[in-house]
Amino acid sequence: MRAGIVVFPGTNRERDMAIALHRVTGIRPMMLWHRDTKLPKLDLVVLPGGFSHGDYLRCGAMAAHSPVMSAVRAHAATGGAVLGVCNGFQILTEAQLLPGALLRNAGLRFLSQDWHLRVERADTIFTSAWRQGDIFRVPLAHGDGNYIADADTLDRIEDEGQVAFRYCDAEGRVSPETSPNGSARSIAGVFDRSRRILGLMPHPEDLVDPLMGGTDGLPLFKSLLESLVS
Amino acid sequence: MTARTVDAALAREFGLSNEEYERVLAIMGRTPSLTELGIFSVMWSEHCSYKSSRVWLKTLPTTAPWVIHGPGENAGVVDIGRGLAAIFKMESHNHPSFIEPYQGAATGVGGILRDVFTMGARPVANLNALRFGSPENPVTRRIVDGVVRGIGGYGNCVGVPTVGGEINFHPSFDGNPLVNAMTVGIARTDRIFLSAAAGIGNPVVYVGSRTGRDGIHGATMASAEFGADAEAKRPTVQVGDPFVEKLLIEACLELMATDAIVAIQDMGAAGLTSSSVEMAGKGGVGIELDLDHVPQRERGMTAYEMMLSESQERMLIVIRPDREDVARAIFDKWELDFAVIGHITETGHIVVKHRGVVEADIPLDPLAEQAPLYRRPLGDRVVPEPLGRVHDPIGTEAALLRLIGSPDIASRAWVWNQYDSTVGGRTVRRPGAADAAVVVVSEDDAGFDSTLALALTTDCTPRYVQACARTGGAQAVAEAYRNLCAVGATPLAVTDNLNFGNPERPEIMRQFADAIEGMGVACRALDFPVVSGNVSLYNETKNPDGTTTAILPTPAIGGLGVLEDANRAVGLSLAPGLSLVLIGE
Amino acid sequence: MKAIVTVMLKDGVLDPQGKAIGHALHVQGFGEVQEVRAGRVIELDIDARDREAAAARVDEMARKLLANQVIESFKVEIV
Amino acid sequence: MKAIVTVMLKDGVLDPQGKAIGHALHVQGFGEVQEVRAGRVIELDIDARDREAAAARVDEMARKLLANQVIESFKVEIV
Ligand SMILES: Nc1ncnc2c1ncn2[C@@H]1O[C@H](COP(=O)(O)OP(=O)(O)O)[C@@H](O)[C@H]1O
Repeated sequence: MRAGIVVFPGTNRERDMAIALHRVTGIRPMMLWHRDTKLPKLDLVVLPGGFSHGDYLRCGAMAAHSPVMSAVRAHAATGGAVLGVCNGFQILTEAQLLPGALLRNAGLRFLSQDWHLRVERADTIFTSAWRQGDIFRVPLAHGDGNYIADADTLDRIEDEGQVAFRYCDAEGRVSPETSPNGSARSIAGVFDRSRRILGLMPHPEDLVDPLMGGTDGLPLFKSLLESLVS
Repeated sequence: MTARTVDAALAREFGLSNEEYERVLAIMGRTPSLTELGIFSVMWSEHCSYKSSRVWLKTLPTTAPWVIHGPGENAGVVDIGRGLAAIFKMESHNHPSFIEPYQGAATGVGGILRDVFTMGARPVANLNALRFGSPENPVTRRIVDGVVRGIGGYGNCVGVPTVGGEINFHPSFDGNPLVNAMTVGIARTDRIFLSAAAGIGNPVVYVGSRTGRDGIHGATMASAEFGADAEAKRPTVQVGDPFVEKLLIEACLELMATDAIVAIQDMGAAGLTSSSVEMAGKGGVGIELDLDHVPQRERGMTAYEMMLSESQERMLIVIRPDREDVARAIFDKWELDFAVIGHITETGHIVVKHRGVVEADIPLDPLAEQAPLYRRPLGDRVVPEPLGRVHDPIGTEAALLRLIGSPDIASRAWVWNQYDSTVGGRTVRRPGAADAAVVVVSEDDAGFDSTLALALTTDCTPRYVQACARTGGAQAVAEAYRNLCAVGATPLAVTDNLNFGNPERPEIMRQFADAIEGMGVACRALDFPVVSGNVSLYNETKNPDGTTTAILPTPAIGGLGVLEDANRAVGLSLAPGLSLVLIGE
Repeated sequence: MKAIVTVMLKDGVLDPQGKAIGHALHVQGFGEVQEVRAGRVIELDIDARDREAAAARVDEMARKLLANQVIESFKVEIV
Repeated sequence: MKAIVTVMLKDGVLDPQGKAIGHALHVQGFGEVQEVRAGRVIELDIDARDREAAAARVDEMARKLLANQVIESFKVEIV
């Protein structure tokens, strides 16, 4: 699997992402720069977490207009996989590669703590190492993770199976109370229609090593490795 | 402001005593210009000159075989093996955090980060030691909220995990909270950058944000008591831009991987003044600045304003002349201002020009050597009444519940859940997980499989220091040492932040001297040297009746230790079936 | 010329910030406050031939960058 | 009655957000943009006898809660 990580000014979780990818592939992923207009041949492009352009105006808004995003769009259009985590998810929604938007957390505070997610489907390149309904632990670190879309859009993405993960409690129960940030229908991550693009707020890349407290996030990367061998 | 004549009265407004102003006149041999007076006043402020504390700080142990740089540099540097150094320091932003809690705390974090990366280290962890007023005081709630948001807002955005710290509440901090921020970074021992300028003719480069009229006279404000006029001082508040700081970290580290830098220094308190004076002074050279080239945010700034501005996120670098293009290209890439604003001279003077006029010309040696130094009188020890025998009016269980629920002991999760503690992928023990935070570090910043780790903690119990400053000072050091041992680390060194009241009051000076003596005793006994630190005095609040209340004496200790194998780090959570053993007396 | 762009969440989009402000106002004794909405304002100094030209350009800026039309609506004033 | 409170950073106070927005607009080809300042706007529905009474109350709200007068200034309009 050839993976590249896009670095925008203000990106700060590229190292975390590189560690996770390195762990499953044994190879250091390539770092890409926001001004790049052409990408090398890659199986996976990752937009990592951070505060691109300071998160000023709206999180991800300025990064979504970076030169590199045309290349990311082209990569996706030819079936390339794209993963956006946290700020990367925000950028993908701002670029309209994913539906919806991310607003300030309902509690208006930055959230940095572990939470649980439920895997909504296991037949995708991102989730094949899980079983549907699996519960896993994952660190949150965001101030703007409140997923929102109009009711029609929400119904549509539910119908088309574009919900990837939902926030839940340790037993897998989903209710408004199990959503840490107010997200509509407890949505923590969504696919595009092709399910080759995934965006999610939490940080599976920060839980891939027993030393760091667990390996709950590893299946995401194992799934990608299995699906994208080249 | 330019219309004011410079005289002893103006000097007093700038915080210089009559004797100090006499000394300025003697050094200059003439009446100084406004800009020159400004430079003297900030360089001779308590904040920059340590005039009341220096004689006592000198008594602390600062050496050990593993100490690479002790006090005197931007931060302390210790050897942690495998060719790596840990670079760390703690610094206060107490007064600004009272005036504007969010920005005060945020810019405090920004400032200490710069002290560490200016030496070539990538920051890998932040900690903060906080003291607030009584929880019942409505003002406290606003200050706590702002400070916590500010620390998170800045640290989370720059992408340095906040991994530890401490919080206490006491009414003596009602009008004067303490915000002490600590940063720890990692560098290769053969790539540590210092601030001593060298090379006659070498260009002096300004990078980072533009200069505005922020925080003019912040350094002297940090050295003054707070009274009713605190309100009037408000326009000096600086606003931080963590995004620019993040770019500055990346750009500086990228430049540091080349051979372009001769010397580098962040612009901290009193910005251009202290950075240029210190760089030239340490290098034994002169420096000439042409302020016309300083990137400016506002129109019509005077030399005085530019020299005293405390605009954030700026650095001063002396570079090799043949590397100017390399350096410029790196800062262009990161979209930061880059300007050659002067050069190194052999005059031994700082010369400041603006619009073709020499606005300041001061000999550096006397500015440093004749800086005031006070051995302030020590008063009697003021000892609180002993508590007496403890009675048990409510029963053990109720007492336990009350203790657990008290603000000083209750869970701090509501605070650290707002701090990103995992960014960077290095955090092995997060806040609340162990007696000290643990972060892994590696030979090369991208090294992913390292198990070498640092243990980090901050400690102080102001109540103990008030009861007996000597024992309390020693206890704070011992507690930091124990917390490092408790996670399985070998303690190496400490940084400190000495927060006290008005040193001109003999009983406060006594507290200060006793606390340092206690710290020194403990540091020597434990082979745990002090390698960096900061002093914050005049932490007092004026009461409506004209009296002042000093804070509880708070010598905050930041401890650093090393673990060869992070897998062996010990945490707090007990697994079922284990035995509990009490050791010690 | 100076342009003011006001960006608000669309009607129907939940506004946690507005709600929190409303709540805080009530707590402080401003019981007469009903609905509260929070938004953003961006003031721009811009070079333009005339007001119409300015308005057209600023409208374009708002569409492209200043507002996210999935959730936000905006208003441009030239002053 | 409806009140609009606009809160801006005081002149001279660094506005990182405005700076970043200005930069982004330049990069996107809006070179005619000069200074950009970013602020907040809060719209309130409020019960009040008349416009004067409303303005006085909202002014009080702004002073107490909506603006941080250490670094921000505000403006109240009743519409
Ligand atoms: N309490 C202290 N103990 C040990 N060293 C100290 C103490 N306070 C200050 N120092 C040292 O004095 C030097 C100057 O400190 P300071 O003025 O705070 O640095 P900066 O120029 O970064 O603001 C630093 O090297 C610092 O480590």
